[in-house]
Amino acid sequence: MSLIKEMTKGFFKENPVFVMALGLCPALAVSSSIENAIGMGGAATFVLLCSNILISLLKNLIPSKIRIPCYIVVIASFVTIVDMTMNAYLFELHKNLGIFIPLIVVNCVILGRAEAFAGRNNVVKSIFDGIGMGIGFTLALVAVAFFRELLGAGQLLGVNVMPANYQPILIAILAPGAFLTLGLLLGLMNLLKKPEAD
Amino acid sequence: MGIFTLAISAIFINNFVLTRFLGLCPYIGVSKKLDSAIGMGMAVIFVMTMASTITWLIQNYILNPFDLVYLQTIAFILTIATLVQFVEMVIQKMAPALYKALGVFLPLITTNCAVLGVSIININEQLSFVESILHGVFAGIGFTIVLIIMAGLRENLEKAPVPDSMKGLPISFVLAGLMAMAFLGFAGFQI
Amino acid sequence: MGFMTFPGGIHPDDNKRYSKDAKIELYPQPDKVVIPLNQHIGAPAKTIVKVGETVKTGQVIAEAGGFVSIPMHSSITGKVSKIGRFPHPSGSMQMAVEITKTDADNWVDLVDDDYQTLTPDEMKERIRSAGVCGMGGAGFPTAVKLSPPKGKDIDTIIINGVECEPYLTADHRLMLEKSEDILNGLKIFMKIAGAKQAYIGIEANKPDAIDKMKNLVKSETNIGVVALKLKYPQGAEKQLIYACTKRRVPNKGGLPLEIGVIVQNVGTALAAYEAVRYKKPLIDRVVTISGKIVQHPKNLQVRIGTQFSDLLECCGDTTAEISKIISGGPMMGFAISTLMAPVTKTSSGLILLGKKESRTYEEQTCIRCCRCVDVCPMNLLPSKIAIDVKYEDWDGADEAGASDCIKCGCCAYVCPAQIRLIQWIDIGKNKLTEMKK
Amino acid sequence: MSNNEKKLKQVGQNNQDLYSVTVSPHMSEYRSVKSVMWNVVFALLPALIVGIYLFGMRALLLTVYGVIAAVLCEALIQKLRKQPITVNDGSAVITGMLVAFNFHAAAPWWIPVLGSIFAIAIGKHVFGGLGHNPMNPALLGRVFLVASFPTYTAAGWIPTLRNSISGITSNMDIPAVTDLVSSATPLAVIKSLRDPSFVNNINEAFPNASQILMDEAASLPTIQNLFWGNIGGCIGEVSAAALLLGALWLAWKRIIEWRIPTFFILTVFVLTFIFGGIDGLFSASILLPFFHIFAGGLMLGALYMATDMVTSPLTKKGRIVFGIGCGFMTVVIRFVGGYPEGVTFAILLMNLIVPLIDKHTRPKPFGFVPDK
Amino acid sequence: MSYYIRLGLILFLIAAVASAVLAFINGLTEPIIIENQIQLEIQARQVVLPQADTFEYVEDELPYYRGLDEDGNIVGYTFMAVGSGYSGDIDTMVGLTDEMIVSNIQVIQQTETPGLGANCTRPEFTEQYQDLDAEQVKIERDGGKVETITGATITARAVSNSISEAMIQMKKQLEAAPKINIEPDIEEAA
Repeated sequence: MSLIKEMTKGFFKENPVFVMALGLCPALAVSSSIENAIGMGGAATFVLLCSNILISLLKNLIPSKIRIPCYIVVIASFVTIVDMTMNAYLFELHKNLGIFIPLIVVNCVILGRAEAFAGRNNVVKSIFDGIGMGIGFTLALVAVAFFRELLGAGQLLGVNVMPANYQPILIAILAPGAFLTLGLLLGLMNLLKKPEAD
Repeated sequence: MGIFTLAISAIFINNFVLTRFLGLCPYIGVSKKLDSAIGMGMAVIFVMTMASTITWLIQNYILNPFDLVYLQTIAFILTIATLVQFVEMVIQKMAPALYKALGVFLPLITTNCAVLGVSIININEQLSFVESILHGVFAGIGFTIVLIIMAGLRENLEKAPVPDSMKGLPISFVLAGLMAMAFLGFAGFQI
Repeated sequence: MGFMTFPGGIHPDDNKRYSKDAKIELYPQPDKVVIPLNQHIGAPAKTIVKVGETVKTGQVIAEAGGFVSIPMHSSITGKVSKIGRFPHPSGSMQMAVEITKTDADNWVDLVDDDYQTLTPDEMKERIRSAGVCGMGGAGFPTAVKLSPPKGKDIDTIIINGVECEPYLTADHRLMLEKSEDILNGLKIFMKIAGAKQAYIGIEANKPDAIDKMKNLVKSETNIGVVALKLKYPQGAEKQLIYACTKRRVPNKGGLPLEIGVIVQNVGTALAAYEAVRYKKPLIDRVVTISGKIVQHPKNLQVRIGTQFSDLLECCGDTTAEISKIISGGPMMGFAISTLMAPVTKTSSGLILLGKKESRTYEEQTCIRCCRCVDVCPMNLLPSKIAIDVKYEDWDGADEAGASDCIKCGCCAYVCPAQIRLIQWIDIGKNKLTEMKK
Repeated sequence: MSNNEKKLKQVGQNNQDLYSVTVSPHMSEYRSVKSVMWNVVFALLPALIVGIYLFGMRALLLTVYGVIAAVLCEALIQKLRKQPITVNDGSAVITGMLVAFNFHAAAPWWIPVLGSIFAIAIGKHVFGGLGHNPMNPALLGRVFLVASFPTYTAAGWIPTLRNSISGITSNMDIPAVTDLVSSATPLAVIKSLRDPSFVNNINEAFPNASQILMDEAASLPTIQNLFWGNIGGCIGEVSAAALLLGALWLAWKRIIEWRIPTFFILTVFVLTFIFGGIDGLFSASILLPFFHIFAGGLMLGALYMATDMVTSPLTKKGRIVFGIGCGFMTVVIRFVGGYPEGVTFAILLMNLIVPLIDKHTRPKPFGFVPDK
Repeated sequence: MSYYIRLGLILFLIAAVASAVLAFINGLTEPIIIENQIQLEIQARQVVLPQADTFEYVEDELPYYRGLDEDGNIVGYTFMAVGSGYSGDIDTMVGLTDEMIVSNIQVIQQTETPGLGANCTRPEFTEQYQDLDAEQVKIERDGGKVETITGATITARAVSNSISEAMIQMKKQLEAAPKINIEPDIEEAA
């Protein structure tokens, strides 16, 4: 039961993007389409899961003085693995995500989890935490991408869903749209969290 | 590429924060007060310049010749982390006043994706050594400029009846979005 | 030569037409006077009479409470009927001595010396013991003002005959009717302070007073009459000094004497002259009773302590319902809730406003129209101070200059959003003073 | 006992709050935010009338759409936030009008509507409403539309109906945009005329290119037409004369201040004169600066949007800096930017740094002595 | 001191293991990545010059490929035209027939505004270029035959001008080096 909680907390209660404001750069940069968002979310989840596992395994071997560099090496390795694999097998997606794949290294979600969770908990817990946070991150990305793709292109996952005469609000997939969508979504979340008007 | 073109491009057209979405955490986190925004900006300019220089050398004199390009990410991030540590130590010893001003911001910079970002972009766009350094400087300046503008605006917002649900992070993002809209004016510059 | 002036300021309707041609009338001893112990800047006076004691007109009833303080004198002949808290024209309740008339006007002994032979110190002592303070509004003890600390040389005296507050005409009438006495008062000031030159500043809307004073000083080489542009707050001390001498009083609490200037009000000059020549204590002053709704606006010479209700009575009925009573001028005076408040040494006027003139509006949001910034004679940012104070950003308020505010009210006058700027700034100013202690 | 005496006796008893007590001053100009705003609306009317005269009733219709959308949106937000509804203060009306003014009369109805909604909701009310928005809402509305629906907004300009007065009543149908895009706007022509690389390329490839360019230059409206507004373009910005008329009214009413528009326009004039020519400095005709000033949104922007009180600097010095900055950015964007029109972005960019301008142009208090 | 050496060793060990793992995976993926890229270019070449069967690289000031049919005859050329668009370079693969007429084009790489300039990748736009010669490859405003993309004149002009320039360059190159290889073996025999 507690393991499930360990996982689901990442979805909403401790959502890395919406609640903890971590990993904002990719949340904006690759959220112009749901496809990219899922790709990015998947890549980050993989790295998060693997680094969580490895770090919770190695936590007793790593002296605390050099733990941060060690974490970084571990994370960077997994990032590179994802980078190379995607480049080989998911060429288009890799091209779309661009430098944001190597930049997963500095995604605060991952280092944050390594430091705050995996370095202190056992492997099983860390796995669930990693999956939960990864899904939470992906959900946030998809949520932003949902609105941006819907409004900005009239599509969802590349399929036209709006009426034929719908005029896409292009700005939603441009840079300002990313900021505005995330800002308004965050506001909406706050509004839902505390129902008192305002 | 001329210096001027490079500068305008890195500062305004492809501003790291507003069009490349890099360095958002410090952009949102350290823009509450003007003073700290200036301090952070200076620290970022400094580190980005150093990082651009060193990572370029690593790429072209270690990774490329020894066919180790797949180690780029690890090498760069470790270099930057070490660099920040080193810079922190040096400044602390050599210029205590500067350390006092920048000290708190330096550790934050390790996880600032703008620094790793500028290093990777330098390599991806095949900039020359000098261009890389300049790109680092100008990208840092671009970051600083929007950070300072943001801080100025947010100081005023502190004294505005912003709806409760929009206070803090949400309004900052909306503001950043509106800033990005104004910066659209720089898009398509032919220089 | 054009009229002299200062940067900033506003042009409100001066409303002087109601009372400027009304000659000063002598208002007789009222039945009862209430003499507040705090009519001036500084420590309140200390009573030396007891309830039931009889006093003569001009008899000391309270001694100065410190160096920066003045004694109070009974303004009528009668019996001390009460010592307690009474309504004060500043709007609060303050300690005062109530005296009920028992007899015909029976003065303490006055003299008529050849005052020219007195030494400056003797003159100063006479001014001090007559209880003279600035009669323009602030009420700074005159004797203290005339004693600058060592090392500060006073070279200029300015007589403030600007009377820039709308409605008020008391000083105007004084300059017309008592011009020579005022000039003598000025000469006394110059002698005491050792000043080499003097100016009499008069606003352009009083051409008759300008002419009269100019004629009078024709033969004087070191006294000039300066005609000043019609603009509020032309009579504010710092602005007046700048207009006459182009000198700027330093901000952050600087005093005029730091730049060698002393400013005295017209009424003060008159009171000082009478104190020095006759040893006459300051027990009466000229008050303008005016307003659109007042049937017979007047300039009355009244005893200090006379209640406003008595004054209004002799000006006839009001033509419309009174909605607001202002002690002093409409820009900087206090709105008071009751006519029971007495005339004090600093009461220059009693203005009655009807419903229409005293409309109040809801405070709206600042739209940053900057009108307040443009008009501020002190070059401050009133709207910013108000917002900073509202959000308790005391540093911001300080930076924007809250403590330099002279409360002239220009900003609030022009504010389209009806923001009570003066109130906000005052809160900030008080908080800052408190914090600096 | 006179009537008055009785009253006074009554007061003497205990009736303390008979008279209202307020803080000083007790006189005021009796202006209000409302009167300021409605004066601006009034000042915009001449431009609207010219717009209707030139482009038919559809110009009015679009403006009305914009205003209604703005007002309803503001009312709705204030109702949802349980705030007093202040739409009658006129500020939303101004925003609605200005948004509509920025588009040509052939735009579909939803253009001003969406623009106004964005302007009011995102441009203004997320920040707490009137007086707190950091950037001009109407301009944000415009950028939103220009960036979102370029095909409807940046397509070009529509010809006027000046030759057929009767067209005023009959032009209510929505014309297809493409039918109306008959030529480039004056600014677009100027832009291509001064792009040296473009001119050179063309000359190399086609010997007769200069002729084509000359024809386009000849199609530039004469300056008189630009001034009076006898040209195609956006609803509210075609007639410099009408805009000036309104601005003079506002200046007389002391609602706008001369510094921002003067320095804005002056800067554009000087810079376009110096850098406008394609053969180096000062090679431009003296007419070019006038084109730059009267064509496009410069007059509307300089007189009504840059002067927006909420988003312009507090101090006089600051307003000069602001005006020069707007002018500079306008010219830069017009000359090297991707958009032919730079006014919108110039003002928005300068809006962003208003807090910094305010900070650095704070006047020294009267009698200022520096801290020791 | 030995403590710090130990720290260093641990860090080194981790880094070494990581490098080894990465080297291994790199060995697996690198060929695929390279193959992907090659395939992509080949595909693009075939799209813009479908007549050709095989391609042959020619190094010149503007490098290009010769398109050869089954019999080894030159049927056309493909090359990259690079133009500076609205927000960055636009790389266009151009197929040129033997008669110096555009066979087809494909925009390979661009960073233009989505929904606007980015529409330059759409067939509606690219198909316009088919069968145009160097003079006609200009947007209509500049006297050519290419209709611009609504709202994105700069992009259309950038693509057109870059192709036009590259075509002129190609012409020069081909004139300088006379058409050879029509019958490669005959040449050899002679």
